[in-house]
Amino acid sequence: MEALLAELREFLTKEFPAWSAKWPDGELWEAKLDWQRTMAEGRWSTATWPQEFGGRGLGTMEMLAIEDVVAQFGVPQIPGMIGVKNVAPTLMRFGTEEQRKSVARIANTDEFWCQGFSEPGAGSDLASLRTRAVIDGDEFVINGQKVWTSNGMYSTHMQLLARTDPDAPKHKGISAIVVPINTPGLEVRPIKQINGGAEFAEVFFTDVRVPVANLIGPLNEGWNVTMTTLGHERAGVAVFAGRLEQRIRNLIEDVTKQDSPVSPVISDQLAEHYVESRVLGMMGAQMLAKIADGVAPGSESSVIKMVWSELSQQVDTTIMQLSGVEGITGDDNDAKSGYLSARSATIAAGTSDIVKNIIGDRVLGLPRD
Amino acid sequence: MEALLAELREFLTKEFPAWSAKWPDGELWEAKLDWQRTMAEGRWSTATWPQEFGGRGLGTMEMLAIEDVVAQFGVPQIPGMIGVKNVAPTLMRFGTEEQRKSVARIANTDEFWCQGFSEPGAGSDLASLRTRAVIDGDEFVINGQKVWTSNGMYSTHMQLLARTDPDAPKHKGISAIVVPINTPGLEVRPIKQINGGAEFAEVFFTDVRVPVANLIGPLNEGWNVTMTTLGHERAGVAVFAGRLEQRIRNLIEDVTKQDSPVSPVISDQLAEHYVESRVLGMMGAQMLAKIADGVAPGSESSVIKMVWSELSQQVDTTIMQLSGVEGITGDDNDAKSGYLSARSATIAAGTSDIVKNIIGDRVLGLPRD
Amino acid sequence: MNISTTTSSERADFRASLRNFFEDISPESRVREVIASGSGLDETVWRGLATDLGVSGLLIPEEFGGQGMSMAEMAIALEEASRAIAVVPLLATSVLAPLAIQLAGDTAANAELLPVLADGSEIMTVAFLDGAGVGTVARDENGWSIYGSKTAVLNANVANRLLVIATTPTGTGLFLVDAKASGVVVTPQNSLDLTRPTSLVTFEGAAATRIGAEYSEASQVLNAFGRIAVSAEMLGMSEKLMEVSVEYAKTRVQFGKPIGAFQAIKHRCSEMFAHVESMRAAVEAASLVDPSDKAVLHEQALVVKAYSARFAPWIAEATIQVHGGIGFTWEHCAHLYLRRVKTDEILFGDALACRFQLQQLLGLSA
Amino acid sequence: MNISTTTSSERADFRASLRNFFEDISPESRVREVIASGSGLDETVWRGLATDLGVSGLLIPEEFGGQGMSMAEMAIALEEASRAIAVVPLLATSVLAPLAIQLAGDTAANAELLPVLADGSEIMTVAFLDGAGVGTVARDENGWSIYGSKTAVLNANVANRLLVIATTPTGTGLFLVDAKASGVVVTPQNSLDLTRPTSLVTFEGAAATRIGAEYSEASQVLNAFGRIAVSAEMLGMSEKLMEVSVEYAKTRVQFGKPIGAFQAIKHRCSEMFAHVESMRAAVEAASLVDPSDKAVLHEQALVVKAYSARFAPWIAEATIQVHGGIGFTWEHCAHLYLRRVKTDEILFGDALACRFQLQQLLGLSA
Repeated sequence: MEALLAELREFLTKEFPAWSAKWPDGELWEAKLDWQRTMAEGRWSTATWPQEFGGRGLGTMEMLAIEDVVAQFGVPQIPGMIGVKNVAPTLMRFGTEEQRKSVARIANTDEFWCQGFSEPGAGSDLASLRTRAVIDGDEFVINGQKVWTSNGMYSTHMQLLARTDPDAPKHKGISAIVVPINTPGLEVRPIKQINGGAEFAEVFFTDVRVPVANLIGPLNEGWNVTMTTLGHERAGVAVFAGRLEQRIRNLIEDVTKQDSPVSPVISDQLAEHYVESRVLGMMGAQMLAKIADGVAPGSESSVIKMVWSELSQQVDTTIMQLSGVEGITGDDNDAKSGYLSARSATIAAGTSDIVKNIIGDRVLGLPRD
Repeated sequence: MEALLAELREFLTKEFPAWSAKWPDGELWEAKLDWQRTMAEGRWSTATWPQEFGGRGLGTMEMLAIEDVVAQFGVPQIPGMIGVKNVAPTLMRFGTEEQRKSVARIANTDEFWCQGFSEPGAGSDLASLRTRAVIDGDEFVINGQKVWTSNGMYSTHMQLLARTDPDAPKHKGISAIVVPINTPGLEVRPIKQINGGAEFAEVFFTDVRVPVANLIGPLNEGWNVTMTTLGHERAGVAVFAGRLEQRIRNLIEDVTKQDSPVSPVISDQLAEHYVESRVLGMMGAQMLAKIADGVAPGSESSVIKMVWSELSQQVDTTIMQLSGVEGITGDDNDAKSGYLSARSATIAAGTSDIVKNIIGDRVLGLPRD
Repeated sequence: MNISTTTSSERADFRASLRNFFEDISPESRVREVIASGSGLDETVWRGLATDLGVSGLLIPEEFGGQGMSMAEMAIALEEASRAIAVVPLLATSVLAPLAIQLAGDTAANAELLPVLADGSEIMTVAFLDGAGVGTVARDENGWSIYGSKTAVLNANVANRLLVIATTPTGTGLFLVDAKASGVVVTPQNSLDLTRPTSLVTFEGAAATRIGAEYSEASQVLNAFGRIAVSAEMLGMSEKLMEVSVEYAKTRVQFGKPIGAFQAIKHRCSEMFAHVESMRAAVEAASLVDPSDKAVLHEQALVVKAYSARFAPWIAEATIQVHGGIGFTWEHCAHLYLRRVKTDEILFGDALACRFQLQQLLGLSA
Repeated sequence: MNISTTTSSERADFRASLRNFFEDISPESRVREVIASGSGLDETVWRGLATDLGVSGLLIPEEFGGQGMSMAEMAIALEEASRAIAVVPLLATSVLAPLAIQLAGDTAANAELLPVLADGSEIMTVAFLDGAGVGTVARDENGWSIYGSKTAVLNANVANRLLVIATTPTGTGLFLVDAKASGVVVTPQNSLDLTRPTSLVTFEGAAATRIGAEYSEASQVLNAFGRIAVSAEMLGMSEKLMEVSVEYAKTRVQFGKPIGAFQAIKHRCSEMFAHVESMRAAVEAASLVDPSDKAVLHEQALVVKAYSARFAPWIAEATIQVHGGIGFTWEHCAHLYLRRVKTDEILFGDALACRFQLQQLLGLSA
């Protein structure tokens, strides 16, 4: 592991300044794509992929260590994360030979993928999705609408979940299908969020036709095809836990450096956040240790997700409170935008209500409603 | 109103010291009964009853003013409150001529009534009660079990709710029946509570036979017969609101008199309680003003009940926190027993969950589950 | 102040006419247009409030062209205007400005300034919050001059004149400054609230007219009215958000039933209702306090603000939670309310600050 | 201290044998008998812990007849004993007493006292909390004498000897006092916790033996261990209460379905689970800290106690709420746990007090 991280440090020490010199404005889309290509050439963004696909065949623990080092260098996140982390593993596992050709193109940004899952009528209850794909000869004809599609505006391809058997039970009769974004009948519109950002899109399908060969995995098995690879993300919450703990440490350090002391009540509130984040960090560390021991994480990821989302939201509210008038006048714009953005913490990737249902139903075995 | 209250003050100024002289230990059961008789003779406990039943025919506002004065004098609560407040009004309204004879005996403690409502399987969901009363000739034969019967241990009679038509929908097919406690087959056992008290009882019915003439109101209409008079209690929550506000004022005054200052965090917590109790008090006062204007209170009583029960529980928890080590060693036994007793605030007379359901369903018109 | 109070049934009629007014001419689509225009002022609504409904003059005595009403009526106007998140300087120009002037007890100033406020012909605002680390001082240099800066000045971008609370050599004073005067710079801020732009106003020896004499006690009373006013705003917005949430909970179906049938959502809505009813009781009680009873006014204003500033933001946040993803979009109304509620939360002291003052009143704080 | 730590699989085995032990000989019915007897001690359980399971000697080095284990193992014993709300002086006699003695670094005292603790032949307790308004001082009067009083002394009614932390002319010292000595009065208190009676102990010149030298730093370390120990107890009880609540929620039917199907109940249970898992992570981490790293031990102990003291009482209260009326009865187990949890909450500082100390470590407090 140490040799690996030393290699990574050497790589970043060389490549990051070179990239920074080339792109004075690192926020440019082209700059970010260029950084992703650099990371892919070094086989660092794709380190968990098997070697035959251009990866290093590493495990979760190594990947987390890699991400830690990357975070320390303060380099940008790669923009094609969803393709690299979610889509490519699915294609490697379930894709046809033709489909697997996308894997290398995902790494080097020749292709940019999004996932078409949520719908206006299927948010928390994802499996109730209604976008239809009807087989007509050797083509799927797709009609419907997707929403909250991350990076929808920048994508070349979508991994679509559509209903192919309307008579089957809710979780059955769904298929995963490759849809090039430039297919006629497909329209992408950005969704503007309350913080002014627009990382998500709505996608409309009107008689969109793609070959039946674009099916990923078996027909009507799209739910399992997709959920299997979603599992890859699970370990990520442990990393989130550690990062939130660090964030709260940094916040407290900033507060202690202020000239005017904060109210004892806020001080206590910060200590409360600190206690919860320390405990969350311990849970995260123990979950990672389990993964390192080769034990599959169980209910921990749900608990960490629940605690993380509520605590991180509270912390942004506290920061806003600390900013006082500067928060509402925009003189402390970080507090303001952090506060607004944090409203999604208890909604995105499963609302807190849903996470509590999952713990109640699956972990505690309580009767379903 | 002023003349009325002057009369009451004169009455109490004379009678309360006389009673105190007669009963050095006012906690004795006999002493309490004696006080109830005194209050009944003065027509104060029964002030809202019509004059023909020995009352004064007063309205809710007058009664609340009377209760305020009574509370100022620090006299004991009358032990037969349930009979006077709940049972007697029901008998006056729905009872037969024979049954109405109990009204005067309830006032003067010759009879002591309890209400047999809750069952082990019917707590929050009271209407699902299963105690059966089957007509056999001119008698009801009663089998089943009641629980949480207030004053069950001291009663001579019970106003029983029993199912008389098992095939009718849940809220139908229930009848209200008079059951003398000494009827063969009826057994009363005290329920000891977590604070060591035993104001409640379980009551078991095994082939208990009472005349069909003991039916109160129409057969199978017991739900309406009972719920109508429960409405009499509604205004009471407004009084609770004012008392809680006063209690928090007193608590804060006590704290300010302490030698050592409390933590600023606790100080803020007390201020938080104060704010909530002041607002609760305003809601209570506005509800009373509405009643005084002859407007029937609507959703206010549910809101006040919800806020009151949660706030009063929090206040007892804060008192326990203020007591610290003295609370756990029993050196501050008031804090300890207050804390334990307060656990029932969010359970008794409808759990907080049920109150929130009622607001959601009946006030906001949300879909039922 | 010469004020009279209407009956509760008159107030109900007043509320109904305001509700109709805003629904007609200030629907959400219109609010979004005005926001997008960047003007920070809906002229049509503002004219209507002044001329058709007499709202601008509510708190101004009849002798100066106003209605001579109390906070009980103004609270209703604030509730309804905020319910509609109308883009008008109601709080600054029709509540704070006339009260600030009248509290100074300066006959000449009343006669000059109140009539143009009453008929809505002039927009004024009150600058009361010192800029970060900078006080605002008034110096008597052959006539008064103001130095320093004020932050979060409501609607300063559309105001003709500013009422500035500044430190004098002997205490505190209220000063009138022309917004276009030399030495006055109004810099719009990146305000959280999109319906009520704030500005940083800097003064570099701006010429000012003093109104009345020592103003420190008046300033405290103004703060109390301010607390009641923003609480009324938060009440109006909270009620609207509760209704929007309940409506959504009735219609949005997930897992085969309307989400309002799930207790997590139902109980959240019930808690919203309880908080709205509580705020309503508190705002009503506080707005009916006799303003001459300053101690009671001060205490009630702190109580209602401490309550509203704690729970109105919770309601706005819970509205987004009830709506899920859609509540997080720019197109949904929730964030427009959240932004304005959070601003009201901070103005005149947040819940913690109000509780701290209450601790002092209660003898809890050293 | 010469300690070794077992592997996690060995600890799992240890936990399983303890769970069996308590389920066999200390079911709730037995606990209630012992409570009713007023003895404050279940002799059978105590003997079993000492002789069959070696729990009394866990924290005592092998050379003194103990097991030479760490807090990691003792935390498991505390969890399991508290899960069973067993009426034994485990915390006082097998955790605090041996640690208090060893932290004094007094070879003779170790040799005299540790063996009788290891084999459970003697019950000792540590008196560390001063009585209200009364300090405890030790005076050297041809041998040491103790004056003053200690409150909340755990299991003092069954202890042979007391370890008393008292103020000396030069600092702080640890003293051994015979419970039957002249000048010692043990007065049982009306304790909230029915499974672990506390007493007020007053000293009027009681003869004492000093153990070791200056004890102020040792006293801090003892507090840290105390915080970890009571957190382990709260974890064991919380886990049990969560299981009891979940079980009830699965079987109790209201409105036509098991109450666990209602989100209000389901989510309460899920939150219990989240807090139990959090406490478990925190207790495990704290109990595995190397005790020689005092700064880390101090911080982790404060964190775990601040967390447990905040959420374990919530779980106990929520258990009553989930059960409704039945949870409020003497016959239901909930109050027995609530009483013991609330006691653990207070011992070694409540959540607020621990957070206050953390603020100081973090530089947040002046």
